[in-house]
Amino acid sequence: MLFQKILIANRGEIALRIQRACRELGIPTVAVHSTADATAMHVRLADESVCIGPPAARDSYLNMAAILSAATITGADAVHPGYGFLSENASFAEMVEAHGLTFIGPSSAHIRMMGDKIAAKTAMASLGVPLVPGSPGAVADLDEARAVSARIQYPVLIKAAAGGGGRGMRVAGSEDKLEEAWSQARTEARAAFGNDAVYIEKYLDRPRHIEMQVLADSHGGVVHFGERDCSLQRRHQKVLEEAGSPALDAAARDALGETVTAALMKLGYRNAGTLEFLYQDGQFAFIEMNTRLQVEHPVTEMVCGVDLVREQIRIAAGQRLGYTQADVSFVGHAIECRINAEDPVTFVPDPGRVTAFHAPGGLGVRVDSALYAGYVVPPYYDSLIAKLIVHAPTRAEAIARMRRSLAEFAVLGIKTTLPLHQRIIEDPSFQAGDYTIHWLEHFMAAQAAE
Amino acid sequence: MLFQKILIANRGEIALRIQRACRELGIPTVAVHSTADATAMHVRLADESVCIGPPAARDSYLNMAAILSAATITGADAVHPGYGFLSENASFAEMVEAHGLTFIGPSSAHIRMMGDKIAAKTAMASLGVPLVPGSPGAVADLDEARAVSARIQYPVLIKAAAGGGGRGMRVAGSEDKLEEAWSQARTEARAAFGNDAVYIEKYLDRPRHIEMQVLADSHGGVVHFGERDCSLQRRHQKVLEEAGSPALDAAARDALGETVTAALMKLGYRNAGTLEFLYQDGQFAFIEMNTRLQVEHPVTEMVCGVDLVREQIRIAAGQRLGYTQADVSFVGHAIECRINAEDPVTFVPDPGRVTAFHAPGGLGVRVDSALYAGYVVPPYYDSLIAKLIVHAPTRAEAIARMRRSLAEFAVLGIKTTLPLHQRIIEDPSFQAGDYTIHWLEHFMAAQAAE
Amino acid sequence: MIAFDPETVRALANILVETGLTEIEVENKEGSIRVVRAPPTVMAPTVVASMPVIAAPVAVAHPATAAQAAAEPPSENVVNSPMVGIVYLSAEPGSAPFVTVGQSVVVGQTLLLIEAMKTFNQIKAPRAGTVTRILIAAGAPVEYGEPLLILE
Amino acid sequence: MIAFDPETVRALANILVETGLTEIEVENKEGSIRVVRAPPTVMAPTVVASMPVIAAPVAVAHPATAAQAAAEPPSENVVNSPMVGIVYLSAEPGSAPFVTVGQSVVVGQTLLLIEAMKTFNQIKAPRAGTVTRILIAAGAPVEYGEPLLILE
Repeated sequence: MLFQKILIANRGEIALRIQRACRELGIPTVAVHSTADATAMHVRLADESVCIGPPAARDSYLNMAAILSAATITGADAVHPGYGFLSENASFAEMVEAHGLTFIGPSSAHIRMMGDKIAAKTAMASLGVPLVPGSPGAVADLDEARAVSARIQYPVLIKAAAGGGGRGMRVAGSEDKLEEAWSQARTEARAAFGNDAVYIEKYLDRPRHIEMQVLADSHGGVVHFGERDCSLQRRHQKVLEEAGSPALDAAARDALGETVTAALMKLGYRNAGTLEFLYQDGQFAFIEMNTRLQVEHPVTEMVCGVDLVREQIRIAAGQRLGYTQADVSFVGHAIECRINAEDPVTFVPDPGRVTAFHAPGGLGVRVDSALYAGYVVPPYYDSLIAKLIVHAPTRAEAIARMRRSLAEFAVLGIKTTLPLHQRIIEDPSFQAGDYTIHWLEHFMAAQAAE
Repeated sequence: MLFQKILIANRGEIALRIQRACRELGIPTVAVHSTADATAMHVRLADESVCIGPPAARDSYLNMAAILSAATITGADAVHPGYGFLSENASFAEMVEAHGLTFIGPSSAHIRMMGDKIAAKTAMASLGVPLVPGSPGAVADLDEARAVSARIQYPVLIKAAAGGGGRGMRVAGSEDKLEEAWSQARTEARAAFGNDAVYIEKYLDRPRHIEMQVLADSHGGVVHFGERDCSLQRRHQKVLEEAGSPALDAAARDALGETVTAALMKLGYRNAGTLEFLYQDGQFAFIEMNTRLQVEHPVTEMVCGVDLVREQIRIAAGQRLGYTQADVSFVGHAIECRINAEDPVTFVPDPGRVTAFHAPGGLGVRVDSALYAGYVVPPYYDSLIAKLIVHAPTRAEAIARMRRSLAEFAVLGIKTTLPLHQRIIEDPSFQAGDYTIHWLEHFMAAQAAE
Repeated sequence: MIAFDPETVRALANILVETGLTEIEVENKEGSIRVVRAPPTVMAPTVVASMPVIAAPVAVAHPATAAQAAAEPPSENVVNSPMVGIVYLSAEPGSAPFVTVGQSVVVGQTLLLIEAMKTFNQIKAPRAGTVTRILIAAGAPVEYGEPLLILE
Repeated sequence: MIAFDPETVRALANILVETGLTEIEVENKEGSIRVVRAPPTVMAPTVVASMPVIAAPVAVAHPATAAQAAAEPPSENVVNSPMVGIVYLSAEPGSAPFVTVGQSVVVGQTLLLIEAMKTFNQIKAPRAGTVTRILIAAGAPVEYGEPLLILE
């Protein structure tokens, strides 16, 4: 037995996802829940459950003491944090370990390192992971600015070293615009921060969001499971994800994968992790690393035939991966639509009673959802209520499968974003795979204007 | 477009299965239905529907004139027969073609040939497919009986040439039992049929039912998709199927596959077909060929990553397979449980209103079902209401996944065979893959005795 | 001791079912009776609701006509199609229709033809009566059970 | 003491079942009788019903006690656990309990301890009253919101 009992410190579909992996491994589970979630699916399907607090997340799902007490009184010997809530809280990971329990995730040191976005970039750069091209530090004068810009190529972004909030930031599209942008940025920086030091970065005007899934065991084994394209975002929230990216070929994937696995091997990283990049003009630029399972992990599972949660648990128990990069193959294409309890046009959350729930079925269709007919979506938490994932031999077939699955999916009683996804997948640019991180906002603006 | 419009001449989960494939191909569908099925899922999800008769199948789903009229008035140009009903009716296939429509299946000549079980065996033997070893015809005397039996090895079965219904049939376990069995069989045959001619076959006391899935296009392309083990049967009805068989290795599969594809190539067969075999002591014996899609086709789809219905439609439209045997790979293991609306102990059908329906979800789980909450299972048709299919890297993981999926599956308001499957998968012999076609009857008898 | 009349209660129950009401209360000097039936629509929305809403079924052949006919109360007056096929109201193109609205017919009189499988099937009057309405148009496709005309 | 006629009630109940009603109320000068049957198809059972039945939730820590407490009508008298932890009824092993049944307590008086994260948290009386029942045993684990004792 890998563990005697695993406490799942989360709720909703991801708690159910982890519960399923535990059950398949034969490991009993403890669900923790707020008073608002007493009848939730993750509670009903768990072997044991403990109410840990009132509805507010800070008093329940973020209540470290209550969660650790629940682990203690139930005799759990490991804690899976899921995503969100305490999953990237280094102190929580430390407390779990301090109580003699296993935290199913990376070391608290790595969680802390990657939680500091500047430290993460510095660390990754030193490990050979590409960042956005730019000046190594502040740029002394216009001549140096010209030299840097010529090297990294226009357009460039001049940013206040002390900056933030978009102030002291100017784009120069070409060399003849550089001087003006340079002075404006410095003037604004001086006014705003009392410091006119600026640095220069390549300006990415149409990047994709591409991320790389990695698993690392505690014996030096590191393997990547390819990329996910998560460019379709609204207010930095991912809406639809694909594996693989329509913009990458196998060679580009392999090259990025090699960079990433080499870096994590040097870092001594352990368990699941995801490196997020902006990708434009054939160049990757590291943004941040997520030291946990991600919402969109199923698309990777579908194309690689791997159960990432099972692997997380095995790794946490000290097992070896048992396979190498050469054993990982990528079959077909997968797409995930995040279904939220929101108005599909205004995005206003719409919690309430689900009067009917009927999930699509058949070949190549996966639904990860803790909903059921009669369930009341509580107003206290994230509005994600279901993930619809399809897998097919080609991207075109995956889109066709998603179309028919969305049409079969019935969630009544509350508003959902199902109609939004139905519109997205009919868009010719989406179908061509031709989109950037700005695409969805433009798409929605165009839809609203119609 | 492969076809302008496909009429699906079936009901229930298989009508929905075909509907899904059509929708993914962008082909509009016509559902036909009896008055009892006006609110059925296959009707609701189709683009058009035509009521073709009253509840009794002979007046609706077996009513060839009504189905062809429905095709005519809706402008359908192809008919998919599913399984059961008219799917292996050569006259129906002929009528469909005579109306200028495409029958999505093999030629009527092949349907007719395989519908005659003796002609099918003769044809397959001539094509090099192994039958049960035995005398080529009637055995003249005891000396010849001894010689044949020694060649095919004991136990042997002495069968009346004119026989049927188990009369004139005796098993001889060894040579010293042959003379007695010989006389008894002849005496009984003479009394029962007025003809004491007998022949001898190898007696298979513990065979498995193993079948091989094949696709053939109209350009000579023939490819097999490996075997399914359907040994778990109750009264010749399959209950649980696996791909691949726990009893075969890749070499045995490849060898059988080569025999089968070579035979069908010589035969000039077209579209999907399945050759069923008894398998014992390393020997395959052909029983019959099904010239249609089979209930258990999803397990093959899961391990091969193929959409068999899509392929049937493409083949019927004259397209080439576009791949060869070398392109077919077998990944992991799949199990299907047939869920019937029956008492799980007495197997008495239990039609009625489904008060709640919640299908399991998550990684590697597929549900093919036309049920929904509030649907009334009509008493007129087959009791199959859902197929639960799981896929995992290994057979042990597939069993674990099936266990957790069965536990998540809620069908309330009617009795189902879900509990039977829960008991089967916990049995050590099942888990060891150690079973024959008699296993399930023994298992149920043992359960009843407890 | 509270006396009550079971037949009155049964009668109220029948009215309740027949009318689709959920509650009836009757009161007079003698007292009151109240009968309640949980609305069958409790499940009904669930049934309807649980169906995928996007791909609504598209009935072939005159959904409007069928809907009108469905609204006709005396369903025993409707002559329904016994088969799937194409409707012919006259023996050949241009000739007079078999029946017209207002016409009296005798049992067994041909009302119209339905072509199925190249065969023209005579649809005959199941009883004597007057044709008050013809619900289908010549050349229209019909399903099994679809209303053809009303014979009163 | 309310006299009633069981036969009338039975008769009404039979009509209820027979007719499929969910409620009948009969009233006259003598009084009234109302019989009700929970509709078999209301949403509430559906809600429960739609949950997978195999893996029923297993509540940790005294489901029986919790159920008893749930049956107590005056829930405002119940003192619930404000946290997850282990219950201690006395300051140290062997010493006298903080409170016993029948004891009067003042606001703020310590009722028991709950250990969470190696910390002993005093659970104090939210109001003055008499302890009428102690619902948990020493050493037992408690969930958030679980009834601890009744203070009337």
